[in-house]
Order: sequence, then structure tokens, then C-alpha cells
Amino acid sequence: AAETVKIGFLDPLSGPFANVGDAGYKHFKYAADMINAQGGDQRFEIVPFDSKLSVSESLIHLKNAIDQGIRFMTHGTGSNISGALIEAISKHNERNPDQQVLYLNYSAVDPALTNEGCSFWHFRFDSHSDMKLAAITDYIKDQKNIKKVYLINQDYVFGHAVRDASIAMLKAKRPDIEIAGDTLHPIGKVKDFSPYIAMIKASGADAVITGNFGSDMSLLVKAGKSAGLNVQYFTFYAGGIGSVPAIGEAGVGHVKQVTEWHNNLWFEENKPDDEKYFMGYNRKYGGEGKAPFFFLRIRTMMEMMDKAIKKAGSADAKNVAYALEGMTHKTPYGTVTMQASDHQLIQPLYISTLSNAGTKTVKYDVENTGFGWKTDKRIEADATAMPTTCKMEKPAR
Amino acid sequence: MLEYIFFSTINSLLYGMLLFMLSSGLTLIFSMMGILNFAHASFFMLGAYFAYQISQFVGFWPGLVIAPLLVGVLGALVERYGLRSVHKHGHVAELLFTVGLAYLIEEIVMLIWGRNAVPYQIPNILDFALVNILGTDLSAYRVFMLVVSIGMFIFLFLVLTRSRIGLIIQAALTHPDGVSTLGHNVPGVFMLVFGGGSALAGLAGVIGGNYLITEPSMAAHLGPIVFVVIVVGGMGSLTGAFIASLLLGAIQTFAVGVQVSLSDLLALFGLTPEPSGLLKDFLRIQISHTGPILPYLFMVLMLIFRPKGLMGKRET
Amino acid sequence: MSLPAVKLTDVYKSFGKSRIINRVNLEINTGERHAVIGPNGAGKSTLFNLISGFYPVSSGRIELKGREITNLSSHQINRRGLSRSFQVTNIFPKMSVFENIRCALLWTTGYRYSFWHLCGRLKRLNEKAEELLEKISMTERRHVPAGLLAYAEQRALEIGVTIAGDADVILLDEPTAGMSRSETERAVSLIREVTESKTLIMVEHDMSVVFDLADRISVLVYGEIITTDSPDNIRNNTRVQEAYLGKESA
Amino acid sequence: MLEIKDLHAFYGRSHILQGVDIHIDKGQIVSLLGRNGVGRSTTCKAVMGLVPARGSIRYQGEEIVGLKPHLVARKGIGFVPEDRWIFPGLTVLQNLQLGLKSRKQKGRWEIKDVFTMFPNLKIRRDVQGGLISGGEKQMLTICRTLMGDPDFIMIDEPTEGLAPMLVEQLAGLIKEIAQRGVSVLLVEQKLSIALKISSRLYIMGHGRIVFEGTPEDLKTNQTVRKEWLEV
Amino acid sequence: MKKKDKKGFFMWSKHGLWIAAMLIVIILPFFFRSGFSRSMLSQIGIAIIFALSYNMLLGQAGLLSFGHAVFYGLGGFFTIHILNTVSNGVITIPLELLPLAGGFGAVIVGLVFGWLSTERAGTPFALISLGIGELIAASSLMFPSFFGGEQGISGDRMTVFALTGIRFGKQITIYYLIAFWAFLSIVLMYLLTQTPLGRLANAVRDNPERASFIGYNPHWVRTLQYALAAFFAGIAGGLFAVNYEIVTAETVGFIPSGNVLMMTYIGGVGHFFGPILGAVLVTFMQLSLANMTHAWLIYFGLLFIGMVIWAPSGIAGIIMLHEPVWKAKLMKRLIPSYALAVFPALILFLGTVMFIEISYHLSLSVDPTAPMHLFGIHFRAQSLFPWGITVFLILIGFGLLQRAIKRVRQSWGEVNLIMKKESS
Ligand SMILES: Nc1ncnc2c1ncn2[C@@H]1O[C@H](COP(=O)(O)OP(=O)(O)OP(=O)(O)O)[C@@H](O)[C@H]1O
Ligand SMILES: Nc1ncnc2c1ncn2[C@@H]1O[C@H](COP(=O)(O)OP(=O)(O)OP(=O)(O)O)[C@@H](O)[C@H]1O
Ligand SMILES: [Mg+2]
Ligand SMILES: [Mg+2]
Repeated sequence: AAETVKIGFLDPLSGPFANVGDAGYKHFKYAADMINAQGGDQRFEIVPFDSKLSVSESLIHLKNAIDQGIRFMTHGTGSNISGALIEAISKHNERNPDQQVLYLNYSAVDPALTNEGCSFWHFRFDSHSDMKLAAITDYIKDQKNIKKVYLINQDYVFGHAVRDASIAMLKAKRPDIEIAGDTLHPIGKVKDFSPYIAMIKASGADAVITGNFGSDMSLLVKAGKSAGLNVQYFTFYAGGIGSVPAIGEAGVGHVKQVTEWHNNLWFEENKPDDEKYFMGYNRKYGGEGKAPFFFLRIRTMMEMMDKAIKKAGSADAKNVAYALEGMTHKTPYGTVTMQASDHQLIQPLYISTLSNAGTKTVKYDVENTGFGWKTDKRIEADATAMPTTCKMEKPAR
Repeated sequence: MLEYIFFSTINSLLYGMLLFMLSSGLTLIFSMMGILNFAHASFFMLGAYFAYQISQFVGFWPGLVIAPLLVGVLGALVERYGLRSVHKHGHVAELLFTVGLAYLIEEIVMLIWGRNAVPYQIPNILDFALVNILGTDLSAYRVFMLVVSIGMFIFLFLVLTRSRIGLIIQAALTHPDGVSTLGHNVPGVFMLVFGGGSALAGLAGVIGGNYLITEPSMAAHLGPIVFVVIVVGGMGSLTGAFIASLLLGAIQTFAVGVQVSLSDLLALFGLTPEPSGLLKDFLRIQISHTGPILPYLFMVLMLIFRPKGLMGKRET
Repeated sequence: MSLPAVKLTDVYKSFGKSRIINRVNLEINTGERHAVIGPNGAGKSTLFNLISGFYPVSSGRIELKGREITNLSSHQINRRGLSRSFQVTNIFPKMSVFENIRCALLWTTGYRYSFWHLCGRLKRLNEKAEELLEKISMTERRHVPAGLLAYAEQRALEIGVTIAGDADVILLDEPTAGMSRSETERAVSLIREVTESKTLIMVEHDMSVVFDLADRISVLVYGEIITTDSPDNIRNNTRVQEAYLGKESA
Repeated sequence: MLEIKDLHAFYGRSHILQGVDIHIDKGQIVSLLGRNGVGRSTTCKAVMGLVPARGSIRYQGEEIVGLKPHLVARKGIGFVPEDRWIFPGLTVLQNLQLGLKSRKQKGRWEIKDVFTMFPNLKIRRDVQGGLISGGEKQMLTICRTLMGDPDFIMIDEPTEGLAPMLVEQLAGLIKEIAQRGVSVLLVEQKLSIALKISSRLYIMGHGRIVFEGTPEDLKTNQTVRKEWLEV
Repeated sequence: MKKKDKKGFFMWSKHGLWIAAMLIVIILPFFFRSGFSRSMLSQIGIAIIFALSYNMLLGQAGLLSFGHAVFYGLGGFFTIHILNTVSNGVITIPLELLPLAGGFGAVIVGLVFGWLSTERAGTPFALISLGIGELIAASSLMFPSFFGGEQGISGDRMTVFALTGIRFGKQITIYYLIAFWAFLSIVLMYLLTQTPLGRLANAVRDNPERASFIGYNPHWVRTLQYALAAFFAGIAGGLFAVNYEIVTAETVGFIPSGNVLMMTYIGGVGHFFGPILGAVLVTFMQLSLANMTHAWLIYFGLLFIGMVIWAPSGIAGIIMLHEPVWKAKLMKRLIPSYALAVFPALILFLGTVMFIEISYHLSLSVDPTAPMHLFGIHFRAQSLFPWGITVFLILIGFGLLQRAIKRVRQSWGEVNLIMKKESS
């Protein structure tokens, strides 16, 4: 008989950030559908929980999930919640050895989670922000026309991390580059970025590195366009769900992102299988492309979980964790590895630029906007790996 | 440097007028009816979404007229069938009603237009650089926004000074029966004003929606700042709101350029403490980091030390 | 001679450009019942507002029982033993009659801002409140929220709240306005009773009440005291008749 | 001019007016007397449409029961409430201006007439209504209603809080109002004034009219006065 | 004599209520055994303290605050910092008493903010609280050493020694700790309403001007009341810290501030127990309604607006409306009309739920093309048929409800009449 493995999906499913959680949930469902459709006696079921982006509610829902016999939790939105989940799950597993739970992180990129804050019970399937930044600076290293870089970030931990790492990495990789400016601004409070644009303009920078997301990201680019600012934006989240429609034409040719996937990769690397996969998603869950496929890593994660449970021989959290450690997996775009030392997935990354879509080289657009991503550079998986400070306590097998 | 100051001045002016535009409808409603309308930003959002939808069919310009009218009618209906029955329970109840309304509008917007941002973009004819001064573009659309917000100011100014609507409502807040026995249709006037305020919010939405981002959370984003404007300006004073907008625009714009932190200041006096913990965070913060939250500080200080606001005639 | 209960020296008050109180000098003896009369808008209520600390004076000096109280805030003046009522009824509308009285007693009974005493357990306080209720004959209505009382009852409660703190100087501003004849008579006897051995200053337009109650009368016209005298002399004073009483009452 | 027939009014469950009949002719001053709480103010409010009422109120031949207050006012009925309803945030002048039904309205009274009648108001024209003295408020509320140029005016307890001299002046004003062709319904406590200026009197008791007649009738009728006016 | 008897009975019935409440609190976890429901109960306990403390401002002192969570959150942070200090062995405080750290920390901040913001009540106060709330929320991310940045500050309660010797690992133990503090706080807050300060808070709310003429400085009364409210909010925050072992910046933010306002208002500000009802209902709705439907915010918004329009005195207000009827033993006259109203109300409710769920399914669900199921029935949302039923239900429900409400009014009229006759 088929054995059902339940995965608890915890993310905002109502309220202003529901779009993010909603997209994640659909990806998981689709990935589960695809695995289940292959037959076999192992089936996945995704059980959604609404985190409402609140730590306390998330922790209550964690209990709720455990009550329902769920032993695998996945979550992506809100570093505050991921930190709390790691803590809570570690304590829970220690206090309740018979109900151990695994936390599968598909999107929270705070480097600490796989460094000083690492845990045996946590696996990250997204590259963390330092890795992404390393990719960006690797790219910048070869761009000789970039002479001055401006850093603009949100004034909180993630923004600080991006800023500090940018300074350090640029210094190491391109000592000749001048940091023309470095600004932090309160998160989500700026309505008009024109003053910041004026600063950037005055500094004479030709590139901007920003960890901004959401409206802080889109508004920045729009304000730049309206003042005729001509720079390259190196971003983490310009391709995030809903961002391209918000940025619109203002970003074309200026905005770059670092991701593990975008919807023209299959074309550039000639992987029609992948096209079939994500177009299937777009037809079923993507609302005719309005909320298209985005997270390749969710596919990767589900496939690796499938393998790991089979390998472990049971859906027991600890055994699955050991099975995941060090596992390699072939994705359409190369082999990825789950590092045993810190439970960080090592995967290839891409720098891409927002371009007009529908051309020969840029086949698909995103979210029906007419704009799509075009790869500038592929960074091989190995090159993205970073040293870790993780000292993991592992339970006895 | 000169260039920077020049542009910051222009930016602060433009930003100030944007703030004024966002808060003008609220100024009308708050100063006349005394209602802290938490749904104001929601009406603003509706204006943006309506304009987006209309522009899909007939283009931007008809939307500029139709969308605010629709929002105005909606506002009037809200007053007629909601607020009016709440009015007798006092300002707190009114305010809570608008809080609930804001919740509901956000959800309804998501139901209709989905959870993601809609691609509501600046119309093509206005999407060009009007002038290029010293290497920086001044986009035509920003100038257009400036013109409209000045128009709104003049319109409101005329309404407030040339009509007795303001007097009637102010009087009706204390003795509604007294006003009606003098022959004034109090409920009608309330409906008109609330509808008018909503329409102004809608207009701001049409114009601001594409300059900012039209998404379901835009209301929550803009909510508090509009209160700051009217409070700092002073209750019942349009000119106050106008000046406050410009002032807040200037504060925020110029703060961005001041990259001075407390520890820099101390260093000026030869002090270089190296504290840890909270104090370190405190010393680290530069004025430029705080720009967007300075208005709130300003508002709190204003309320504590000069509750009338800049130009207010009476206390809030 | 004992100190005057209230003494005003060269008191001026202006609102903007208009001078409302124009050099008022007034001494009110301890234990007397003093009425202030004058045409509408003469500044009687303003004078009360100055004495009770509701408005600051523009210049001049006010003393209460020999101690200066000029420009103290109203609660400070109240704590020194001066209490007032208002021309427009001014009570705690949502609280019961009993609570109104009890609250008014709290400061002088010494409980101040206490949050470690339970009102229900404070015997002395409750007894005092009961007594006072009895005095203003509202024991029956003790549980009624004050805002729902009939007009005359509210005025009585207003007086009750005013005298509750046991202040020895009491200011009443038109205590009988809006009352019918019979209610007025009842109110007068109440006032007479509760201000026994206290200093009373009152403003009133009802001449029968004034002549009935007052030991001395001051006439305030356009912010100036034109005369202070005994009721009989006031009645016959031609200037007063001209300025205030009119021919009929003369 | 005004004809009230079998008027009933309720506050919640309590039946305040239990069939009131009053009629007033053009240019007449009619007084409505009675003890505290018998329903005189309620009668005025019922006419104004401020309390829901049943029965018939015909004004110049037209049925006005159930009309909204502002429509009643626009028909030419003025009301001076006993609570005065001065708008505290507006200046004296603005209070007066609100009395005008439209900005351009011209009637029997103008603001400058008011200021000559009551010089106090002129001095205080820019002071907020909430700050002026009690007596000034009383003058203001009457004048504000006059600004609307009513053809029929109901004045509720106008002498409350007025100095004796002003009471006389007020009596004169009411007479003048009537002389300008405005009918007056005067609700008063002070019998002396009512007797002096009104052409007819009604006395109310327990929500009904218990006496109707001329001042002379009332002066001679001791029993009515005993039973319905004194305690 | 008679009077005394009555009072004695009253006292007993009052204490009886407290005792009954205590018993319920003790046995509740035996009925709710799952970790989820026990966590929910714990959260409800915290919410009750928080909501009651909020009502010390809104209900008792007439101060509408938009930033009460500042004290909730700060209380949490104080507690978790102390917890960590205790864990590190710098000081020793038993775990059971840690929430007090939150309370005392909050009281100090409360005195400062209270003094600054309560010079005037009404709108100025509301706006100052909004501003302070915004400021603290915005700066919480800028001061990572105290607020811990986005990650917040976490701790481990198991490392702190417990006075009672209990090991506070399992949720049930924490539940009882919270229940204890909640009970204590409820009693204390109730008693506070009976103190001179509590009474004066009411007086100042009703008429601050008059209060200053009976010797009180309204500003000071408000400040003290504000600080005391902050104290209890701080305790609630402290319990939060102990319960979740983590405190993040979101706890000082707008969402908990808004939530507590809603709880208190929905429960009813006019009665002491109102906020308790509100806290229970709203917390329950937020935690379990969200599991049933992702459209829960719509229901929540509708409920809230409905309450503001039709029941501004909250659930407690509705209940207390019936108190005199109950005492007069006249409930039986109301019940038939209520029973009659239940059916149309249900129909209307059903129709509304269908309307919302179908719209939601079509527009925001994971897979709009999939058949949807509601009340155990499966159907296709795209077809016209369910829409027809929905509209039909809403119209019928609405129409019938109108008539039923008329009936209810009528019976209320009769009841009032009888009560009036009896009293006079
Ligand atoms: N705050 C103020 N600002 C401006 N003018 C004021 C203020 N308060 C009072 N006045 C004016 O001062 C004058 C005196 O007012 P006050 O209330 O003292 O009169 P009063 O003698 O009590 O008269 P009444 O018998 O009519 O009550 C009035 O003309 C009033 O308009
Ligand atoms: N809003 C109200 N709700 C309930 N009862 C009311 C209300 N207003 C007045 N009443 C009652 O109606 C009755 C008549 O009131 P009304 O004001 O008409 O009396 P009045 O004859 O004008 O007396 P007064 O001398 O007090 O002005 C009184 O018994 C009063 O208690
Ligand atoms: Mg006076
Ligand atoms: Mg009356």
C-alpha cells in the first residue's frame, strides 16, 4: 500500500504577504503531484498552515502540525520565523525524542542559519545571501567598466549583512572599485526614493548593489528611471513574485538578479524537459502565467526528499536527515549537493538581466509583462560554496 | 554639491506635493468631520485599481475622471449606509468602523485583482523626461503630479473658504439638531463631504498608483504617513497641511544626504567611545537612516509641545 | 480681624485685545455669603474662572485665606480649600450619583491617587458619601447614572459634588438657573444648609435668591466692581438700578 | 398659520404628548405655560421634526408632520431651543451666519440689526461661541434664528440666565418680532412676561392642553393657576 | 437587615463566579489534550491579560491607544533578556517570577510615555500613541542589540531554575503557569477598578475638567493608569517570552496593537469581563478560523464592522442588556422570538459564507478549476447553480431576518413595558 508522507507548509496564506506563501504552496503541491504521478508506493501530501508572518502563530502551528503527525515542515518567508522554527524544533526534538521533526527551508537566506545558528534539524535548499553575493561580486569582477559601486540597503539585519559582505567581497575581488556610497534606509517606509537617487547620481556610481525586496526594490528602480539614472542594479529580489510588474519598463537593461533559475534558462541551455515541467505548472497553477513557476529549488527539494526517505527506509526525521546529508542530486541544470557540514545546498547560480521578451534570445516573459530574464553568467555550484562556521551537534544514529 | 542641493530642493518639493496629494482628502474629512479615516489609504488604493482597470479598456485619461468619481460614490455610500449609523456612538466607533473597512477593502481588492501587484504604468505620453537639468531628468509625469496636486490645493481652498460647508459640519459635530433646525441638511452635507474626500483620495490613487506600486498592501503602506501630514499641519487647516507636506518632504529629502551619526558628532569633540549593546546601535545610526521615520518623531513632538499643529486654530 | 477668605488685588484679565476684568479689588470675609451680580457679559463667570484657576490672570494677585494662589492650576487651588460649581452643569455623566459624590470626597479624605485601597472597604469614605447623599436628598437615586437625572436633580448633584471636598470657600455660578419657582426655593434652602459656617461666593440673576441669601453683594459692570454693599443698600442704589436691575425690580 | 391637532409624541416608551391642540394666527404672540417637564419643549421639537410625532401639524395649510427638521425650517419655521445649541467652535459672527439658510438670503433682520440691538454681541463678534457669557449665548441663539427670517418662531425659555434689565429688552424684542408679521409661540417660566406680551395663552399639564384663553382670563382664573402653574 | 442579606448573597455569587472560573481554567486542558489546543489556550491566557490591560486605557480611562503593543513587546524583551541573564548564571530569579520582569520594565517605560502622551485625551492621545508605536516599531529593527534584529531574541526556559521544582518543558506546565498569572492579573485588574485611582480614571474619562476641580490632576491620573496598564501588558509580554522562548520585533508592532484593540472592542469596553470574551473569541478565530478558510480576514472584517454598527457595546454589552430581563425572570418572553430569528440568521449566514467561499475559490484558491467542497458537498464553482443558491439563500435569509427582527423588537417592547410597570 502507498505510504503517505505529509509535509507541513508554513507561510503567510492570508493578508498582504499571502502572494508569496500562496506561490510557494502551489509549487509544493505541483512538485508533489509530479512525484505522486510517477507511481511508486510513496506519496506526498502538502498540508498548508497560515503563518501570517507572525512568530507566535507559526510556533502554534508547528504544534498543530506535530499533533497531526507531520514530521517535515517547510517554510520560506520571514527570517524571524525561520530562526524561531530552528530553535523551537531543536528544543522540541530534544524534549520529545519520539516526535522528531525536520525543518526544510526553501527560501530564508540569512547566512547565520547554516553558520553559527546551524542545526542538525534544518536543511536549506536556497543559496544563502553571502553565496548569492559572492556570485554577484564574481560577475562584477570581470566587468571592467564598473568603477564605482553604491550600496543601498534596508536598515535591518539582512540589509546590514548584504552591505558588510559587499564591502568585504568587493575589496577582495576588485580592490580598485570605489564604494561610492553606502546608505541604509528604514524598511518599508520610503515612499519616494528620489532623494536616494539624487545621492546615487551625485556619487557618480555606475552600479548599485541592493538587498531590497518588495516595494523597496521596485520603488527604487522606478525612481531611478524617472530621474534618468543610468546604472546597473545588482539585486537579490528583483525577480521576486510581483516585482517585475511593479518595476515595469524602468528596469529593462538595468536590473540584474541572482537566482538558481529563470524561465529562459531551458532555452539558453537547451533543456526542453524543464520547459515541459514549468509550463505544466503555469497551466495548472500559474493563472495563465500571471503567477508563474519560480522556485526550481522546491522541485529539487521534493525530489531529494523522495530519494532520502527511500534511502532511509522510513519517514523518520532523524534517519531522513542523515540520508539527506551529503546527498547529491541531478537537476536539469547540473548536480547539486547537500553539504553535510552545514546542511546548505550547493547549486549553480545565474546572474541575469531584465530584458524585453519575445525576442530570439529572450523567449518567455514573466507574469505577462513583456519582460523576461536573460542570463549574463552562470556560476558553477562549486564556485558558490562558502566556508562555514557551523559546529553541528548530531544525535546518535 | 550645488547640483545635489538643487535637486534635493526639487525632490523635496515634488515629494511634499505627493504627500499633500495623498492627504488632501483626509484633510477634508478630518478637519471637517473630525473622523480619523483609517480607510483613507484604502480609497486611495481603490482609485489606483479602478484607474488600472479603466485604463485597460479606454486608456489613462478617461480613468483620471471616472475612477475618482466611482471612488467618491463609493465613499458616499459608505457614509450613508455605514458611518451614519455609527456616528452616534462617537469618534472611537467611527474610527474603528474605518479600520474594519480598511481590512475589508484590502481583502476585496485581492479577491478581484489578485494578490500581486498589477502592472499599472505611467501613460506613455507622460513617460518622458521633460527637461534635463545638469544631467538629471525631470520626468513629465512628476511635473504632471505637481500640477494636479496644486489643482487639488486650490480646489480645496475654494471649497473651504468660499462655502459654508465647513461651518455647517463643524457646527453639526456639536449640535446636529441645532444645525438642522436652521435649515441645513446635515446628513446630506456629511455624505457630500465624505464622498468628496474619498473622491480626492481616489484621484490621488489614479495619479499616485502608477508612480508608486499598485498592490493590495499599498494602503497599509501609506496609511500612517497621511495622518502625520494632517496632524503636523494642524486640525482644520488646509494651509497647514500644505505647509506640513512641504516641510515633511524637505525633512525627509535632506535627511537622506546627512550621513552623520552620533558617534561622528562625538568624534568632533574628540570623544570616541566604544560602547557595546544598545548604545552602540544608537551611536551607529546616521540621520540619513532615519529619514522616513523622522515624520513620526516630528508628529509626536508636535503633539506634545504644540498640539494645535503648525497652523491649526483648534486642538486636534 | 481674621484674614479674608478670598482677596483680589488689582486683578486684570484680557482675552486677546479685549479686557474683560478691569482692575478688580475685592475682599470676601471668612464665613460670609457674598453675591456677585451684574449685567450679562460683565465678567462674573470670568472672575470665578480666575479665582478657581481655570484661567490665568493677566496681572494682579489672588489670595486664598492669606496665601497667594495666583495662577496655580485648578486642582492645586482646590486642594487648598476652594471649590466651585459651574454655570452649565458639569458632573460625571456616566457614573452613578453615589460614585460622583464619592469621587469628589476622595482627595480630601486622603486617598489621593491610591491604587492599593478598595473604595468599597473604606468605611469613613462611604459613610461620608452617604451623609452627603442624604443632605442633598438623593439617597433614593444613588444608582442612577448622573447623566440621566432630571435637570433640577443634576443641579443639586452639582452642588453636592462641589461641597463634597469640604472646602471652606465655595463658588456657585448661577446655581438656580433654569429651575422653576419651587425648585429654586428648595435649592436655596439646600445652599443655605450646606454652606453653613463656610464662605460662599455666588453669581445669580434671580434677585429673590440673591437678596434672600447674600450678606453682601458686589456689582460687577464691564469688568469693574462698581460697588460692594449690603443687600438693602444695593437695592436702593441708583447706579445699580440703572446698570442692572432695571425699573421693574426697583 | 399653525394648527396642531391631536399631537402625540414618545421618547422611547414614554408617552410625552398625549393629544395636544394648539393654533396660532398670523402675527400673534401665543404663550405656552406649564410646570417643569410637562412637555412644552417636546411640543416645539415635535413641530420641528426633532422628535417623532403622530397627529396633525398644519403649517399654512400644509401637513408637516414627519418632515425632516431642515425641511421644516425651510418652510419658514424658526426654533430657539432652551439648550441654546451655540456652536462652541464657531465665532459669534459665524454662528449668526449659519442662521442664514443660504448665503445670499435677505430677510427682515440683518446682522447689523442684531449688533445694534445687542451691542455685546458686536463687541464679541470674533470670539468663539463656547466662550461667551451665558446671557450672551441666549441673545445669540435668538438672533441666529431670526437671521433665517422665519414666518413663525418658537422661543423656548428665552429669559433663563438673563439679567433683569435684559429680560425687559427681550420682551420688547418679542413684541417687535410680532409687529414685523412673524407669529410667535413663547414657552416661558416667568408668568409676568407672558401675561404682558401675549395675546393668548395655553397651559399644559401631563402632555395635554388644560387651559386656553387670554391673559385676562388667566389673571382671573385662580384655580387654573393654582392647579397647573404653582406647586 | 434585609439589605445586608442581599449583600451577602451578592458577595457569594460574585466569589462563586471567580471560583467557577478557576475550576474551569484548571480542568480545561483535560478536555483539550492536543499540543495545538493547549498552545491555543496558553495564547488565549496571554491575550486575556493583554486585552484587559488595554481596557484599563480604552474602557476605564477613555484613552484610545494604537500602540499598546509597545509594552507587550517590551515586556517580552525585558523578560527574555533577564531569562538569558539568569541562564548565564549572572543572577537568579525563578522562572515562575520572570514575567514580573516584563511588568516592571514596562511600567518604567509606561511612566515616561504616559507622562509624555496623556496631557490630553482624545484624538491627540490616539495620534501620539500611533506615532510612538510607529517609532518603536521602526526603530526595533535599528537596534539589534536589544531587539535582536529580525531574528529576535531567544532563550531556553529549561535552563532557569523553577521555584516549584516543576520542569517547564511540556506545554501543559506552561499553560498552568500562564493560567496562574492570568488569574492573578484578572483579579488584580478587577480590584484596581475598585480603587480610588480606578474610580478617578472613570471620572477623568467622563469629565476631566470637573475632576481637576475636585482636587485631581487629570494628567497624573491618566499617567498612573497608563503605567499600570503598561505593567499588565508587560506581564502578558513576559508570559509570551516564557511561552515561546523567543521574542521578535513584531511583538511591538502594529499588528498586536491592532489585535488588542479589536479584541477589547469586540468583547465590549463597558464591562470588566468584556475584553476576556473578546480575547477568547478573537484568538480562537485567528488560530482556528484561519485553518478552516483562507478567507478568514473577510469574515473577520465583516464581524468587526458588524459589531461596530450593530453592537457597539460588544458581546458583553449584548449579554448585559439581558441582565435586567433575566433578573425580572422575563427571558422566556424573549426566547421564542430569538429562536425564530435563529433560522433566517443561519440561512443568511450560510448564503454569505457560500458567497465568500465561492468567490474566494474562483479568484484566490490554489486551483480554481478544481471542484470545491463546502459543508461536505462537492460542486463546481464555475457553474451558475451554486451562485443561484447563494443569491437565493441571501435574499431569503435577509427577508426573513427583517421580519424576525421586528418580532424581536416587539417582544423587547413588551418586556420593557412589563419591567417599567413593575418598577413603578
Ligand atoms: N475665553 C474668552 N475669550 C474671549 N472672550 C471671553 C472669553 N471668556 C469670556 N469672554 C467674554 O468675556 C465677557 C464676560 O464673560 P462672563 O462669562 O464672565 O460673563 P458673565 O458676567 O458671567 O455673564 P452672564 O451673566 O451672561 O453669564 C463676555 O463678553 C464674554 O464674551
Ligand atoms: N431625550 C429624552 N428621553 C427621554 N425622556 C425625555 C427626553 N427629553 C425629555 N424627556 C422627558 O419628557 C418630559 C417632557 O420634557 P420637556 O422637555 O418637553 O418638558 P418641558 O415642559 O419643556 O419642561 P422644562 O421646564 O424642563 O423645560 C419630561 O418628563 C422629560 O423627563
Ligand atoms: Mg456667567
Ligand atoms: Mg423645556
